[in-house]
Amino acid sequence: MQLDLTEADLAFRRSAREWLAANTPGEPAPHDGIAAREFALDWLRRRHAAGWAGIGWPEAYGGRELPPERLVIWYEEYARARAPSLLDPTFVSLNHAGPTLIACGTPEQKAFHLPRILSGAVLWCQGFSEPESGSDLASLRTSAAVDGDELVINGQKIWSSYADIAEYQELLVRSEPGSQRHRGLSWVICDMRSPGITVRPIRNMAGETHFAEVFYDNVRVPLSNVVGALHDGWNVAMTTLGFERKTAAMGLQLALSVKIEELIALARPRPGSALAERLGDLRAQAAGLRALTWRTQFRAPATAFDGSLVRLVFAELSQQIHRAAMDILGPDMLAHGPWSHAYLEAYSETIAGGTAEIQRNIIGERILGLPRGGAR
Amino acid sequence: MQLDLTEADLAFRRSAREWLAANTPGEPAPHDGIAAREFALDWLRRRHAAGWAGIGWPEAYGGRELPPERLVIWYEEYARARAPSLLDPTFVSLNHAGPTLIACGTPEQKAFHLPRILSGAVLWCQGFSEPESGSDLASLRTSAAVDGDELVINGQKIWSSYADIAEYQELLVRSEPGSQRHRGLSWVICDMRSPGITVRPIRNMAGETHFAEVFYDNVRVPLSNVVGALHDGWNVAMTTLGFERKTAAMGLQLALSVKIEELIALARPRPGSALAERLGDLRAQAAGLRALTWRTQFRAPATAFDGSLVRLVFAELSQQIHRAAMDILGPDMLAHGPWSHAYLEAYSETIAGGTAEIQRNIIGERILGLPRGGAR
Amino acid sequence: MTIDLNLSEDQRQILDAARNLLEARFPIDRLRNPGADPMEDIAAFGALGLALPEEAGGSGFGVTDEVLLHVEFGRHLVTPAALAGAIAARAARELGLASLMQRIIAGDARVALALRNGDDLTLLAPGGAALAVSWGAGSASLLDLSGAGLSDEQSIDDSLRLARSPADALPFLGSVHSPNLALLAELLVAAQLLGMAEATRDMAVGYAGVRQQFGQPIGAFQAVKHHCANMAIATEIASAQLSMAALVLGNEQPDAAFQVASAGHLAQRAALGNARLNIQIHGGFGFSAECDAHLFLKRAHAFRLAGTRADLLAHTAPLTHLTRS
Amino acid sequence: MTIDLNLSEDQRQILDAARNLLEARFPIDRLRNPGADPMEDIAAFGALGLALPEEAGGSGFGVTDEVLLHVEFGRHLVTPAALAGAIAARAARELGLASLMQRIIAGDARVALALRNGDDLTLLAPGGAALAVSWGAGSASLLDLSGAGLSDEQSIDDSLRLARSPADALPFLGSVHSPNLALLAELLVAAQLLGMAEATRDMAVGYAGVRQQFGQPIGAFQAVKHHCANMAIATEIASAQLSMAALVLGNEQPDAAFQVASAGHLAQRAALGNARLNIQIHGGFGFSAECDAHLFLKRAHAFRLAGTRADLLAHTAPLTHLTRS
Repeated sequence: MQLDLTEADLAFRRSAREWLAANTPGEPAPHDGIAAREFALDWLRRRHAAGWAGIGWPEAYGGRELPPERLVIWYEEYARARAPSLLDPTFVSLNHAGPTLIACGTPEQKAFHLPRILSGAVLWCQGFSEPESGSDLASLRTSAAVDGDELVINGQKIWSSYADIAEYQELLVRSEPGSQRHRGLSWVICDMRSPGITVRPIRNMAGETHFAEVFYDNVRVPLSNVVGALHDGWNVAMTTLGFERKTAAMGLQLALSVKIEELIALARPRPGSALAERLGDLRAQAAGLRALTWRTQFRAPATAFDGSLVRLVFAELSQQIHRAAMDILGPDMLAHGPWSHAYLEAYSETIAGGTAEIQRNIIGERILGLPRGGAR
Repeated sequence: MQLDLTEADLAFRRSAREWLAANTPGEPAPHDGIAAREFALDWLRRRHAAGWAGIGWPEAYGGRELPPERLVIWYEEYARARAPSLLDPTFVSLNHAGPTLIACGTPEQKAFHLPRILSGAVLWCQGFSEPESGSDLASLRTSAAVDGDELVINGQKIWSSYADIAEYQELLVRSEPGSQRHRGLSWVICDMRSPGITVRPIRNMAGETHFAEVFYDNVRVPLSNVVGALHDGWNVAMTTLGFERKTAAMGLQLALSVKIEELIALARPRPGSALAERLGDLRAQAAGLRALTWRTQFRAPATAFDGSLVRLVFAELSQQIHRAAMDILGPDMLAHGPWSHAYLEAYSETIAGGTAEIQRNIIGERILGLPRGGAR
Repeated sequence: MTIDLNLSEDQRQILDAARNLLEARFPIDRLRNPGADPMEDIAAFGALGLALPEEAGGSGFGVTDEVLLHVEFGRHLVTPAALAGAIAARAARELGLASLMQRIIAGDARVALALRNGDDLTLLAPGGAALAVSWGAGSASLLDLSGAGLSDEQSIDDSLRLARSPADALPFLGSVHSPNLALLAELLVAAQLLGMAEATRDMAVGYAGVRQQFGQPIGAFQAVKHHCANMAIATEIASAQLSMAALVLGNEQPDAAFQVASAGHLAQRAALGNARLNIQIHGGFGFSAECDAHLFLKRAHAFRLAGTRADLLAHTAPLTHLTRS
Repeated sequence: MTIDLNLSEDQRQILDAARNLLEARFPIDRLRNPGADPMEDIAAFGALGLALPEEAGGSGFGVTDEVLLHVEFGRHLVTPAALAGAIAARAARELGLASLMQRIIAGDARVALALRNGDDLTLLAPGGAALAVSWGAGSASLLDLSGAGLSDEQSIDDSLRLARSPADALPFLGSVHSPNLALLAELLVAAQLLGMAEATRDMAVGYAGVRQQFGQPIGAFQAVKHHCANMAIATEIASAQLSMAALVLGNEQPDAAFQVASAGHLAQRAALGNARLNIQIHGGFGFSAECDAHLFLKRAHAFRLAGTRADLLAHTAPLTHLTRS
């Protein structure tokens, strides 16, 4: 075990810190709609132009292929600079779709899409969940019938973030008629401008409309848009899951740490008070979560299930932090503002991408090897 | 809704208070063995002689048939006097076996046993749990074959408190060969001095041996010892359960409240400190638990399942209180003493008589009407 | 029996009447088209003077009856102006402002609920309010809003507006030292929170019984079942303590402050805990604005802020039931 | 890579050797026949001078290596005298008591662990101890037990004896101001607690996989499965933080105090929480003395008392990885 940064690492840190200090947007990011799209893409384009986008991506697609140490430093500096949340409209492009294409895409898919993603030319959204298959993703029913060299898609997706402002969708469909559960699915690139697609934004409890329902009525997608093998979409999706829970985790966690420090500064708790203990506990948990993420980055072997654990700890810590804010800020939290907004948004943390209950099943069954229940 | 004590109630309170002040044993109760038996029976005999035993029982069997208000007052005064824990070797006699016989026994059974119980002539123990049927009581296998006018019992029971010092056992057996689950069980009075019974005390984590395993090798019990109908033991046992969770609950809860007040006096927490909030929360919970028990006593209809809820709240509150003691008393809690002992004993609260998990299933299914899972 | 926790015939009638009114005029659905709740209906029901003596223009019921009514208000997320009115009417009476009291009871003078926030006040439901009421530390105050020219703003709860003002910018109509009135206000806040806890428990149990995942209702899974059980436990203990506190306060027993503080503590926990679990059990739908779950969460926060966080060690916790004399 | 959280070859060898020793000589079963753990074995392994420089008679390993060893000690509930010896050897060295240090490292001078308890001290594992060590607030102290004539008593843990004495009744051998030594002691306590958390997680998962109720292994039920998942989560986060704190302390980085305090906090929580859940999952058997579950609970309490409850707001929590210079 070692933890030593080189002079070159420190020089990299200085250069990241300087660039972020000069370029981090001062205004808050809009929450949804075209304004959110433009803000996020503009910020990505600026990073891309300066060489700070996809710094871990292969050079062939516009990245810098930097090792994990440098990514850690970048995310640390990003959080330190209070730069815009990574959970913006580009999150799926940069952290789901891009990494999935890098891992499973054809040379043509990569060459076409990856530079567009990294340069901020397009946005992607996700199309996995369905109304009747929330936590039970494998029960999805949106169908894709092979018709010559095309798939013809019918069905419905839900909880598709930013579907209303995205050009592409990573879409999981049942391509083998009559197939059961995890078998017979395909992961396809869906052009959101295709005829037959209807998007209906859904307002969430924080008042925003970044979620949407998407309806597919004989939507035609070329077979060349299938990523990985036809009918092997579950494995491709699991790859995405692994990436989601690993790559950007560091930055999201440090953003939580920033919030804890802000709360401590706001609350100025008396030593020994109940509030001091609560905030101290949050700090320790955030430190532990950071250490856990480092472990998944810098220790072999790491599996997608480690990610499940990290994701759950993150989700519940995030909710605890925002609850503390609610208690500290008092009546001001009833008014619209960044803290009250973040408090409400945090309710999705233990739901979206697999509920906390499902994550605990995964930890129990896949990490600990406990038996599956007939009903769980 | 009303809550008014009469002058007669207050006179009753004064008389209870005076008697308890003069008669409550000053020395601590022994935890197990003959010493525990003698201490508990002696204390019961003293109460009986003065008319303070079974004050809610029918007069025909030595009780005073007092209404619930008077029982509440008695238990309040009992706790206030720091009288010995109700969870002593007489608990099963007074709170399980006695009330079950009153509800389901034959005139002969009642006439023989109830006066002996109340006068402190005998002790009873319980024989429900088996090694392979802990939380799943209905899976019990100890058999009772009808042979003429006797039952011949073979099998094994476990977690039978004070079995080594009791004269009688309330024993739940499978009397109908091949019967499944709740059907075909019988509730019988078993004389612990019968040939074929072997008792092996089990040491618990607090170092005491009040639990025991009981082995039955062709133990013969007259059919006249069956309480309720033959093969209807499940319903009789559920009656017992209802009593267990209702009658003595008030006294046990008030004993917890006494502990909370003792902890507050020991800790003298600074207002606003984490400890003050924790102790304040315990106080509020104890108040709520008391109110909940009053509700089961003084509001119709009350069901055995309400008792399940009260029992669970009690168990978890008891553990919280003893954990707080562990944190407050520091290194002294590593040595033997009443607090460290009570802390360790409290671990049984969420296990014995149905685990907390089973209680939550019961609340979910029987009170809230949620579906049973194939596997839960 | 001298102790009886069953509903009296009077109480059953009040509850039936209240439920009829609330189901007809205050369905949760109404909150999707925000607008002030009709105070006329609340006033016509007699809610604002329910426990005031008949000679003072009230309905002459008791504290326990009023608590039951406010539980129902909580279940229907009735505007905080109803609670504010009930407290303000009493404060006006104690201040000798008889005509103001009459106007409040009649629903003519609408009352906002004022939350202290350092040197500022946050007013809940200020729309159309002539005055505001606040309480704490054994006293209650009435504030004149007529000349304040407050502009209200949207809260995080679309169905609840609020206004903010420096405390010293609002003229006092009067302040009355009345520990019992402050306790009553705390108790009614607890009642409303309990109503929210009950409603969210029922919503969650209902959904868990019908929503299918992995081939069966999610309520068959222990994780969800135990969430529901925990909601039931929190609700039951808060409910029992609320009744106890109401009886004790109604009897003016010496442990009233402790019993009310405990009821408030348990009701806050039940309302917020249940609101959270209700969202979680509803999953993605629960996080959407289309589900009612978030409305209960937001209102629970507003009402929790209306209640004080009493120091539960400040009073004696009695072991025995205390009688008045 | 300049950051590498994999075990080094050295570390793997230490762990293998430690596990062999502990499985052969320190099976949990040994605690059923109480008697002092053989310190000769611990000393012969080099555990008491593991991270002291070779020229001082130590083995020249690092903090991270020593932490790994103490995790294994925690898994086997090795006597607190092992931890006490490792700290006391360092304190003796810093005090210039070279021959005492040698005797401690060699296992000839047995060391008790002293817990402060107001004006009193509670000594863990005092049997045969020549001295005791305590630490706190940036310093560590050695106490002479040779003339104390202490009589030890049974603790709630049959396998752990303790003695109590007024603090001023035990002569000081010396006290050294050494923040790093105090932090190291805290870190080793956390390591032992983590070992207990790991062992109880493994016990619970093992039992849940085989114990049948309602026709299937109890681990198939979500309630038990989620208990196990929570044990795994608490253990993993504490384990990761422990490694991080060890690396940071080993590098003498400026955030060492915060990282160690966090590791201690998370390890305490994991050890106690897991010990409790382990008992619960084992049901009636778990509550009996025949099951090992209670041993872990009792030791976790003893070691938690050895660690301080650090104020986690007293230090800066860095956002970025801090370098020495």
